[in-house]
Amino acid sequence: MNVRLVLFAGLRQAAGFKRDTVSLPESATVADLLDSRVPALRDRTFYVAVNEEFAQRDTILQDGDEVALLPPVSGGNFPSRPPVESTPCPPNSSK
Amino acid sequence: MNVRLVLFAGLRQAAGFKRDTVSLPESATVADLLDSRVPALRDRTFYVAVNEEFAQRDTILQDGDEVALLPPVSGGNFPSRPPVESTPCPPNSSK
Amino acid sequence: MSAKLFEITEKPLSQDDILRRVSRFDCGGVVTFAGTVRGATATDDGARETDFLVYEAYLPMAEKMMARIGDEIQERWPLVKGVSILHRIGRCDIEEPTVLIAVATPHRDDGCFEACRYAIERLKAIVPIWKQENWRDGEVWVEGPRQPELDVSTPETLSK
Amino acid sequence: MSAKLFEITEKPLSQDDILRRVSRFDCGGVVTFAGTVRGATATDDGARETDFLVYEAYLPMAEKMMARIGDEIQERWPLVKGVSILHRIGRCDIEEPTVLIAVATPHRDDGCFEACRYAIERLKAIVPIWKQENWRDGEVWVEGPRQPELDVSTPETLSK
Repeated sequence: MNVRLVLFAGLRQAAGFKRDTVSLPESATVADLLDSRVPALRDRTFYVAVNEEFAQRDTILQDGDEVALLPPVSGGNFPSRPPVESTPCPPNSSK
Repeated sequence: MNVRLVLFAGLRQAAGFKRDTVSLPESATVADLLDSRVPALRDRTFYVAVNEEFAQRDTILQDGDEVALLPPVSGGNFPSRPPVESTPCPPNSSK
Repeated sequence: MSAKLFEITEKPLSQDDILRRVSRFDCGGVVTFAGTVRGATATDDGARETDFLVYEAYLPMAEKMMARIGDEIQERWPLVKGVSILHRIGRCDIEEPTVLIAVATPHRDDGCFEACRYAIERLKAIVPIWKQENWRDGEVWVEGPRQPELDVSTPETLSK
Repeated sequence: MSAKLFEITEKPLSQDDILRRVSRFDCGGVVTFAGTVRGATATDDGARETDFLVYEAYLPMAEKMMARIGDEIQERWPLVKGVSILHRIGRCDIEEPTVLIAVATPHRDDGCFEACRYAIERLKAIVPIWKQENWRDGEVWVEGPRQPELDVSTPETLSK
């Protein structure tokens, strides 16, 4: 099956691309997609949306899904602080 | 001595005039002015400003003072309520 | 830059205008309160309709009291960088803003929401401006509740 | 009347425009929050200057999440009659508003201040819009703190 992957802001910059279409085996999860296409982002903090709804690492993907990688939104109040420290994997992974 | 008296909104309507100049004996107070010129307002609730500062019934007047009679400002939130009940005398009279 | 921060005016009020009056290089958050003319007010006896309002002010005391509210805010929320209060007089039609209050701070947690809320409560307490409600069948000058104190030097007492 | 209530746009934002979008016959209070571009930000290392910001959004998810915030407000403050959220994308210069949030209620005690405050906090939590700070000598995409949960169905958990 094929899913669309789309990246934003700092993640797009880090990965070096904005959009891609990725072929995955049936029943692949968000985690499978990340491991196969953007392993270099393993240490970044970000959220994932599947078809414009927040999702988890273990969310199962379907053919034609759009998967978006979303950096944490700036708090607005403390733009002078550096981006937060990296975390081992996207938050809210259900492990 | 002479002081200027000025009325607003409902008080102006009730008294039937907007401005007047009133002659008073030296050392007359706000209460003296009210008793001599607007006795009919005795049952209304209002505040008094002398030269644009809130004053009291026993504030002593000077020649040339401007005395303003100010209805309570509408709360804004409950304009549908009727104006408040009359009180025996202007608030904050020091008696 | 030379626009007044505390002003009574007969002209329609603009939220863009008041934003410009308080905007500053070092501010990232501005809260604006607009009091607008309600055409219908729910009451215990059902909806009551208003055709328009007429505002009357004691000038210049009203502007002086609005500036005093600005001073009070500065004392209570020292991070506030800009305050402006504009109020209409004369006839105001349904949905028109009759009062605008804007407060600017560097960040949104620096008191802009709280100070703006404070300002509208204080305005209703100490600024000599009155409104006349006009309906098809009459008009009345609206008066607020009696306040126990009129000593403006002690806001806490006043706001009780 | 047909203006969108939740909109991402490249055009400059207007406080008068958003007031019109939420104004209603039966409302007397509207609170508007404007997030504006700070040219200088105080930091532990002294003032830091910004030249301009560039915003990027995930459309249409961002508008969908803004509408969700409107729904959340309606649930929490049932007296609220109108909510609008507008956000710029693209380049924004110093002192320009980048986000406007307006909430209309019949009276000022009906939740307009609280709901507006809630909306800006939620926007920073769940609406996919990012900003790039630009200085004379560089640029950086600003990221916020990691949020423990990204389950948007439980706002209380999110806002912790």
